[in-house]
Amino acid sequence: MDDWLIAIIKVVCIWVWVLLIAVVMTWVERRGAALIQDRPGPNRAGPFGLFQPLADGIKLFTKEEIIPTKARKILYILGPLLFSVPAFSTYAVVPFGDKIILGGKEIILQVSDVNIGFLFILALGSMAVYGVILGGWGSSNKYSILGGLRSTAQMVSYEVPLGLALLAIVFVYGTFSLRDISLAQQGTFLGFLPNWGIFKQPLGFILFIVAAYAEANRVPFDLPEAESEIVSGYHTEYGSMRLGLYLFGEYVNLVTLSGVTVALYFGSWHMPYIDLGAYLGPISWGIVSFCIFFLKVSFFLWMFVWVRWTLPRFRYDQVMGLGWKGLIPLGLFNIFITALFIQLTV
Amino acid sequence: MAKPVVKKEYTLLERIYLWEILKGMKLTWGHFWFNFKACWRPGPHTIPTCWQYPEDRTREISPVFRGEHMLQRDDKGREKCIACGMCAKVCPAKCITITKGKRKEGEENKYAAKTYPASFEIDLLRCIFCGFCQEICPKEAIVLGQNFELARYTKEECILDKHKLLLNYQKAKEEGKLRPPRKRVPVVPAPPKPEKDEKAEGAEAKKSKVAAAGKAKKKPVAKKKVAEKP
Amino acid sequence: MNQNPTSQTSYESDNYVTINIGPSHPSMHGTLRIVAVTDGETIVKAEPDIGYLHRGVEKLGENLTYHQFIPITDRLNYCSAIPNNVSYEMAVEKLMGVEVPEKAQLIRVIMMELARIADHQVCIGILGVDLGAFTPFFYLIIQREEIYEIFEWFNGARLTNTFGRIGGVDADLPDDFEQRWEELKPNVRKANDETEKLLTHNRIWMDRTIGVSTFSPEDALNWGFTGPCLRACGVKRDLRIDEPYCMYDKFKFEVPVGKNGDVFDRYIVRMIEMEESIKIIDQAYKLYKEMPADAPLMARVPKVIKPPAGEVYSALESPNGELGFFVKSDGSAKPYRIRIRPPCYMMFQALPELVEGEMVADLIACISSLNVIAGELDR
Amino acid sequence: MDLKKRVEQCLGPENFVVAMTECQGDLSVEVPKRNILDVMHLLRDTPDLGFNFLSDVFGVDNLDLNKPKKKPKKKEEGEGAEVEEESKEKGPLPPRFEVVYLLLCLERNERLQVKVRVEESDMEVDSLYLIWKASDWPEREAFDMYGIRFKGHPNLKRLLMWDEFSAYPLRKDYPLEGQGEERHLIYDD
Repeated sequence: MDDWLIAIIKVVCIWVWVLLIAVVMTWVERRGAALIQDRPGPNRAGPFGLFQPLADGIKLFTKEEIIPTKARKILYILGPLLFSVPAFSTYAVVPFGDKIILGGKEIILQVSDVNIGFLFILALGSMAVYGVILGGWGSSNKYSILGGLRSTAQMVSYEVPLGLALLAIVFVYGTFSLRDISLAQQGTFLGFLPNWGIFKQPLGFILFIVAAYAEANRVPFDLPEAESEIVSGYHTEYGSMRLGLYLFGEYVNLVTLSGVTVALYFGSWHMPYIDLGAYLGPISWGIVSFCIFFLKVSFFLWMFVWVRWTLPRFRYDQVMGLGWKGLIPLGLFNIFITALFIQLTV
Repeated sequence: MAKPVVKKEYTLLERIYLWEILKGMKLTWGHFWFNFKACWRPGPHTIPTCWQYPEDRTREISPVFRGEHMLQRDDKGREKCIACGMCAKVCPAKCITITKGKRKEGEENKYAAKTYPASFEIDLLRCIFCGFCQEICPKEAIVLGQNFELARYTKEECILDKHKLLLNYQKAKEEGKLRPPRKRVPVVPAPPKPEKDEKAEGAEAKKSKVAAAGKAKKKPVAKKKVAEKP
Repeated sequence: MNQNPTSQTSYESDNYVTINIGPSHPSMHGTLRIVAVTDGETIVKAEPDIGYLHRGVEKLGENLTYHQFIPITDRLNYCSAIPNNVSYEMAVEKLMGVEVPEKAQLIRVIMMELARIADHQVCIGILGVDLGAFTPFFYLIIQREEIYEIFEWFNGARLTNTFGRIGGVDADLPDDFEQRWEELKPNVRKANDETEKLLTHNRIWMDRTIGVSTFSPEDALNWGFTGPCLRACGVKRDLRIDEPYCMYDKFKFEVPVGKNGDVFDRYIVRMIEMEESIKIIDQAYKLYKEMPADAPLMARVPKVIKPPAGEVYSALESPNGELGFFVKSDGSAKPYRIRIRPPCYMMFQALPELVEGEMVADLIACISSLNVIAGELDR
Repeated sequence: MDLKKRVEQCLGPENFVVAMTECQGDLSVEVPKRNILDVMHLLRDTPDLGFNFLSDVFGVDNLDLNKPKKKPKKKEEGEGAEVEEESKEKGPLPPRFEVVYLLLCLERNERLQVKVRVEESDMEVDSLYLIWKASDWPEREAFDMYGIRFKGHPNLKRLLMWDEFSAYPLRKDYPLEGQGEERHLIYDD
């Protein structure tokens, strides 16, 4: 088994795995929302409604492809592609486990350990903005244009605090590569605290989480598709599988951002105090690290659902105000403090 | 028009979003956890606030519910309705049409009175289920039952003819979902009449429109005139 | 409702976009249409456009008898049908000079206050949904279902309950009313507390509602505001206290008054009013229990109602404000003219002044805080 | 001092009061059409009246209110006859339309109806928009339903019906089923 074959298998596996999480995530969202709101949620398609995402998928596939007459055809078709392709491909740099030794070959549970790590994620994140603006403008409907403009402004202005929070991480760990950062989160520091990013960068963590919510257009930042104001924003005019691409892209964004949060701040595959790697054999440690990482990611996915059904929505100028006047000063302050801290301790 | 500018003063805890957000999330977690445990219990009606309607019809419907109509029979199995047309006249939506028929000799056991409705139609598409027909009926013949599943495929099926109305009564009788007999609404007693002027003495309308049965003899004269008008 | 209402005004310059927040829009309550000329996000001119749910109720009133018009009044403010029925019945009773027995008045008070709670629950729930907070809506609506069950056990209908007759009430309270009400009371209070916890001190909610579409008391009176929106502007005006009807003078309850008439104050006033309604129902039920079981429920009313010729206006405090009925009769069995004075009709005409200069999101918040209901608005 | 005397005292001197009727406790003042604005100013500004809240404005069509009933029933044969003679000597019928203003004094919680009669020939009434903005939509609706024009109203258009609607539906001679007007939407593409 030479390297390129392993790479292909890894790519296919992780792609299917992320799609699977995204599919299950739609069910978790609907079921979680229901249980929060004192109602049972989907329970008709399969036991506990588990086939509901399958039903949605089939529905989205079989619906008729309608392109509105006034829509600008090329932009209308390009929109969802430009939104979902970056979303699917950002998971390439996010690890999903430590490493596994199979038949004498050591395989890193990460599609590609690129040493520019989350710069790649930031770049692809801003690519997704094109998908939204083209979709909004392409369908030439006033609400979609408004939705497209809103989401562009929001995504762009929340890239900055996201970048600042990640910059502080680079100060602490000295490297961009997510795998190295994950490895560095081993052991404890200051005696009792596990060596995780959140304890080194508490303010950075909060900044990152808030900016991640804004990037993924999740409540309380779901301005671009605020149903009550602009009739579900940029994907108003979209129908079957194009709408599917937008929705799936959104959920895959969630999975990616949760993966990055866990990898940077929550000690991706390390248990707080016990180092399992030493006790378990190479194969079982690979699987166990995969499961630990997945459990942490699912916690953050649940956080997205949980927050969505608790909070009201921001207004457009408040989102901008919070972004520019709130988070960016905090980000700079965080970088200053981290730099000071490193200067004093090293 | 100078809009009064409002100064927003927040406490520190309110100014940072997180504290209130966490309190809100604690509350929603409470609901989630309660329902999460609830939905593991077997049986359809697990979450108390939500009825799985088609499977779980255990919700108790009030006996006075105003649902699909039915034409009642008295205890000897004879149709009570005497086709007086009061219900057709009082109906705000004008959805009841009756044609009168005289009772022949051999049909004493079929109809309670001398006249009976040859055809009795209620157009469910026009009916607003206000219950005026059952309230004004002197013989308590037409009554609104507890059936609310009125969806039908064609318009014609939505016209309830006499046969269907009697069938509804039959079904309700078997299921024991009959409407309790109408309680007489107490009315303010008649004021003591010191002098006997002609109009008050004649129209001793003892009760309001609800219990028309107990009218004084003179009254039917006026009533016959009322019934003639279409 | 012509095709481009803003063509003749000066808003044709190219950086204005005319958005048609049309009759079928996710956050329009019923069929309301607003033609908003926006410069980016801020609204330059908002012109409401009504009439999509106009059923000609007043024309219908002139062709039905007095008794037959009662079910039509259910369909005006369909979130709380009972105050409409009672207001119409009180107008006809005033015209005929009929005095309703006390027990019937108490039943009317109890049922009206229950309808008030249900209406406020819908309004606050929808206000939450329009601002993105989806969950409080469900907590409130579940309690509203319990209230509708009481209506169902009272006279058989949940929403269009054709409550009462001219001259009194057509049925007594259900015998298990006490048990249902004692069960319901803590739940309603719990739902209100949860909504308060989720929303009131939440900074996102406060940013979205404080200072949004504020209105000064003079303007509110000038525009004919009544009800919670007028009280939110700081004017202490409640028909239940100023012009007591149906034995309201026997109950003790406070009237909440806001400070600066914005969406937040309307929300708070409605929340407090729900609490007051619970107190009123308790006091009314206590009085009701002291009444003898066979106390009269209906006044002495002839079978076909023919009020003497004349015209009368009678109003009561419906959940949205002063709901008045002007009934003119010419002595025949059919009313000669019925005019309905809906509370949200006056408030919705002030929308341009309420929202101009604010953002599209505030327009949506303002409309749901006014609780404009198309059935009552267009009649 | 009861409301009737106070209103007479305030409106009487400039002989604004055409008629004053009382029905079940509601006082209603009829005022000549041409000086409706002065009456409203007087009613609002005089201290002891203080009607500062306009509750509603609406039209009434009295088409056949004054004519006798067309089908006198057997029992009321006698009365039917008297009504005919009585309306004969009263001369021409009073003007057909009426605009009723409902006023309210917030401090004393007193209500007053001010009535203005409008002939079919000249359907013009001064608008109260300058005194109370609350009269904006009700006046538009009165125009929409009865055809009563309000001079000085900023935006007198049809409120409930669509603009191309030709008739005035609430008039007594307009049939209940409508005259079959359809709305033709013009799409401008």
